[in-house]
Amino acid sequence: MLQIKNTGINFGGVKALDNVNFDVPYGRITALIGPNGAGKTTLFNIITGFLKSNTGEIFFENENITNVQPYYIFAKGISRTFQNLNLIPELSLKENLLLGIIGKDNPSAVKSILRLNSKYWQRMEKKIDYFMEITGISEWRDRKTDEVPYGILKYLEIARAIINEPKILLLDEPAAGLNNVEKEKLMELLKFLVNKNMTIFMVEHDMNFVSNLADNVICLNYGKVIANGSYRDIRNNEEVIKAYLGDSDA
Amino acid sequence: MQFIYSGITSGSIFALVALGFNIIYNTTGIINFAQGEFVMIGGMLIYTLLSIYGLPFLIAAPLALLAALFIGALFERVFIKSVRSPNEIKLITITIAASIILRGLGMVIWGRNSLSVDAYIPYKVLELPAGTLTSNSLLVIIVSLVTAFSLSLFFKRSSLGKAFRACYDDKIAAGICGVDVSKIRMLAFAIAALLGVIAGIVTTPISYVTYTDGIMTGLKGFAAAILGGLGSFWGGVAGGLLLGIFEGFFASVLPSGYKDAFAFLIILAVLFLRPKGLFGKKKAERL
Amino acid sequence: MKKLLGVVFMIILAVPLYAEVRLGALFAVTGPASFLGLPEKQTLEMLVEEVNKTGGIAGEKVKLFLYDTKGLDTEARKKFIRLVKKDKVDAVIGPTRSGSTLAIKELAEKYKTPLFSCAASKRIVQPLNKYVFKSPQSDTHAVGKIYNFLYKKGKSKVAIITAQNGFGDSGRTELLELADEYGMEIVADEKFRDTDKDMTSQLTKISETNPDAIICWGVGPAPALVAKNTRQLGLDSMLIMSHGVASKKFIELAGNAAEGIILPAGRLLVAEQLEKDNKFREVLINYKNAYEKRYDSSVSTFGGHAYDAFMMFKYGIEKGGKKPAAMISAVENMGAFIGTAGKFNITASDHNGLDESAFVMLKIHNGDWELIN
Amino acid sequence: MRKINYPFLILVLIILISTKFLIKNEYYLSIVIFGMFNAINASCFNILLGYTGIISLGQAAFYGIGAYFAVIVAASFGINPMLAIVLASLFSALVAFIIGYPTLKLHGHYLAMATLGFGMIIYVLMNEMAFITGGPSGFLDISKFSFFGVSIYGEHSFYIFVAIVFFLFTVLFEMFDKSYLSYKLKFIKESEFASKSFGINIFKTKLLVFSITAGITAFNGGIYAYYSGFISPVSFNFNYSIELLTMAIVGGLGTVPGGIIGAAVLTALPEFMASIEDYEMILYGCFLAVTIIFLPGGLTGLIKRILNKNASD
Repeated sequence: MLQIKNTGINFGGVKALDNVNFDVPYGRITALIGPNGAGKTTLFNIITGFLKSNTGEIFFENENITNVQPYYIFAKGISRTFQNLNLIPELSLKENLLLGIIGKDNPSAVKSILRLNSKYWQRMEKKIDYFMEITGISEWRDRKTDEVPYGILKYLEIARAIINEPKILLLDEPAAGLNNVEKEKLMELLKFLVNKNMTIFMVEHDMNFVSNLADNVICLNYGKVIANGSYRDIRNNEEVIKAYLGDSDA
Repeated sequence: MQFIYSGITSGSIFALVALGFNIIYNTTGIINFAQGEFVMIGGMLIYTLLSIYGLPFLIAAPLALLAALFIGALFERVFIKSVRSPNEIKLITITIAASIILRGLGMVIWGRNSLSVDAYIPYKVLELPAGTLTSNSLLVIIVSLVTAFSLSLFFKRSSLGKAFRACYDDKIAAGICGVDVSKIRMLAFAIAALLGVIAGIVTTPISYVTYTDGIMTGLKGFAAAILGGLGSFWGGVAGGLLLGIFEGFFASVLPSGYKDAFAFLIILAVLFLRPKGLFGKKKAERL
Repeated sequence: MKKLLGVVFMIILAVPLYAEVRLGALFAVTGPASFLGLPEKQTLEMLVEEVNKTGGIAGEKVKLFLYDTKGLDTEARKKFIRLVKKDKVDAVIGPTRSGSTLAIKELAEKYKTPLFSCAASKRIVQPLNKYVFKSPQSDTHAVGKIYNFLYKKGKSKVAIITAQNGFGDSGRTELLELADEYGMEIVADEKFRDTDKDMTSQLTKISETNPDAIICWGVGPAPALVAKNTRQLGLDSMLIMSHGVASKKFIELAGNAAEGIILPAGRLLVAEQLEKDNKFREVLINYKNAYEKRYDSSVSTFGGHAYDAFMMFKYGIEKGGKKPAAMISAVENMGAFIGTAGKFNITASDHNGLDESAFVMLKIHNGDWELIN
Repeated sequence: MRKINYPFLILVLIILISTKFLIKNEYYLSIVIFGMFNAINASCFNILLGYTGIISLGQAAFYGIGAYFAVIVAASFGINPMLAIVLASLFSALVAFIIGYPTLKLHGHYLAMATLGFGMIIYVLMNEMAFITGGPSGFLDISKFSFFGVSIYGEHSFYIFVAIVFFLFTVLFEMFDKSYLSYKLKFIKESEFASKSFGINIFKTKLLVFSITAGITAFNGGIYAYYSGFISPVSFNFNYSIELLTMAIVGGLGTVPGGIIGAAVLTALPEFMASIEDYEMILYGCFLAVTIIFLPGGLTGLIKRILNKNASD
């Protein structure tokens, strides 16, 4: 579904990504792992159009989306989350959720200011309710983001990323900062989404989380793909072990 | 050609002011709108010490510089450090408030008239190819360059200067490694004030000092810092000199009324082509 | 709450119970024009105090309401309405700047309040507004005086360099307009900003045209820089300044470079040099001494404008009373009167009453003013 | 879509109406009129900085463009002043669009410098293009103002007119604040990165906001020119842009009442201090500094806190 072909990028003289190749298959959960600084988030940023790669191409549903503008990529059905949440503290959860959809629907600003498109907003309310329901944050609906626990914000961010019903969801460390109960819930949510035919591609450090969810794991180190396969394959891959041990040595 | 000489003279002052902007920007990330007021205060101080107390220049100038360090440090403690839940916009606005207060104090203390002091060195007109330069203008240029060079040495060589650079690279990391970030900030303001006062001291015999001077001086210095690339040490110097030369150039080739408009037009053009200034990098060059 | 509001409004609307003359004043006491506004303010405060010591005007004490315009049109407008509507003044002296005066010219008529402006532009009294007078000489007269002087000296190639503010602009307009009439040829037309620190670029351009005389029109420290830079470039053209620099401060700032500069100015600066029987001498010396004694700084012609304006106002109240129409017609029929700026001859059609003779030509010599013919 | 804050709008309306009936003194009316001009301008600035994160130090230029364009067009072509003001507003929006196109790609201090430079250029043009603007001496030839045949002259009738305009703009700002558009702008301000990845065309949105606020500021400027009957460049210089910045910040960034309260306080304050003269500047600066140091959310934040405290008691 998403194909990364020969992608590479240089920062100054450093090759942050070097000739990266892999596919993200449709309807599965694919995890991207690797030590800090391996280039995982950089790759995300290239896919979503924030960084221009120096080499290679990226295909989404067989369309070349290399180095196009972020909003075009979004329009194609690629949605993402961030390590730092990028929520707006002065708005309620509900209003923050709305931010996920307006870029797609582009409701008329004039109509909105003059309050002429109430039908649309009623539909949106329903939609918001539904997505709050499935992410389990309904009870916090009208609270501001600084009044709710961190875990809830993580769910909110995922809700914001899926409310526009993307074809593929890119998650940047979804489990980071969550406790075990919250992680359990998150796993259920992601499984639920995959069952609804969504493709998920995530960067994650938590191996337990990855092992429970990922159908396919790709390991990056120093900008190169060093392993690609099922979790079990990866776990026994020597290079991966070396990369992680080397990492923990430091 | 005369425009080059006059451009370098006023440009070296812009450069000093731009350096003041850059030093504060690099340690705090803000623009200090009171930087021009430091220049005004410098002129006023030297006037007071020379003309009112009648001190010889060699005593008056160091005294003024010491006062500058004190004023800068006090400025940081009173205005910058005390801001609750600081953010960029708030800190910039507090410097605007501070500049209004300084200007008001300048007016109350030194009055509304322009003040002047006698030249520090004998007046002499130097005949240069296709133009002239006065000995005092030359002094301005030399003092500015010497100041810039010694400051760059300070940042490169001394351990305190290295702490400054660490602070700029990464505030949190610098804090962990035992650099007292708060002290560095205070010092940054002190040094910026020092630069301003130096500029004020050298320009007052040539172009006088008035309590309202700070606004324009600050603006030009800011423009110079941006032109060179915010945070870039030599960029600020180059930006200042270029701005001075642009102004002189436009005054001598165009109807002179439009010279400021064209100087700013050039700055806009530079920004459109190089959004980080001439010498600015993504994370601007180190001090 | 209601009670409190009532009290507040009573205070605001309270009309004075005892008789007094209420005089309003608007000067640019702060801001870039403050070195003009301050002597005006000081002069007026001094005069009001003096007058009150000697029993006031027509037996009534003068109460002064003085506000700062900061040199801004909007402030002038706000404060003028404040004077008229809140302080209920009988007349207003000021503002300092031409722009500020023009901004309230129409209001003076609307609120039927006589205005004695201390700003120079001839647009203040032309077209004539019944309620607006002005005490300084017009730029036309200064330019006429200069061109006459040059004509007599047989010089005709003139370069002008003017400030980019109301004063410089209005001088420039007159310089350009009157040039033909006096057979002058303008060979260069340059400008500078008050905040400029170096004028050599413009002056180099001027020197290329080789003029007989350079006329600089500006106020404040910038003309002193023009003088210095002219000297630096070694231009041998005659340097002429406007009356805008007619204060000791200018000589102080320009230092040696001031030597030999020629300018038109009111007689105030050279009061002591006037012949003993000169009709201006007594008025000028009295004002000069009083001012210099009280404020310990040398007198400038700007303060003199406030002096003249106050004299007009005083005469108006004495002879006409507080009713605006009566006050105005009294001033209009004032006849010849000797002020600091010159001999005024205000009529119903001329609310300034000065002509070229208000100016004398001065030369700066040995750091002081010297009368020349 | 939040609910419109009707109590706030009604309060504004009540204040405007009672001012009309309680204040007869033209002086106080003129202060209120200036306050309203400042409030609209500060609100526009607030929408730029407080909502969208665009720092524009050239707002005075748009105000000036509106004022000059309106009176010049009306004087040269003899068209109705109201129409001239509308044209001025459109013209200013167009200028903002053209200027914004390269400028809004810049960020932070660079954007501040670019807008400031633009303001300086316009200021120089106002001074130098004397053949149409009257130069530094100002523009006097301003016709009487009338609105659909109703002549508007003097503080009383101008108060009514400006109050209506001000109220309509306040309603508009409030409706904007409660619409999704304000969330969108705040999203852009919070993180351009995130909002881009959610399909928001940041540049287009910013350009639109910049142009519209420039149009409103110019509309306001046109009315100001007719109200004041005389304009000269000093009213539209860099200092005025800075004043707008301080008004928005003292009032509270990112809120509708912020610009209004800030403008009201900072317009009224100098009038109270008018007799202090020499120390006015220092006191004004101290007031600013104290507000910024001790009131994180500006005056609006303070009021909100007091209201909340009372509500919870």
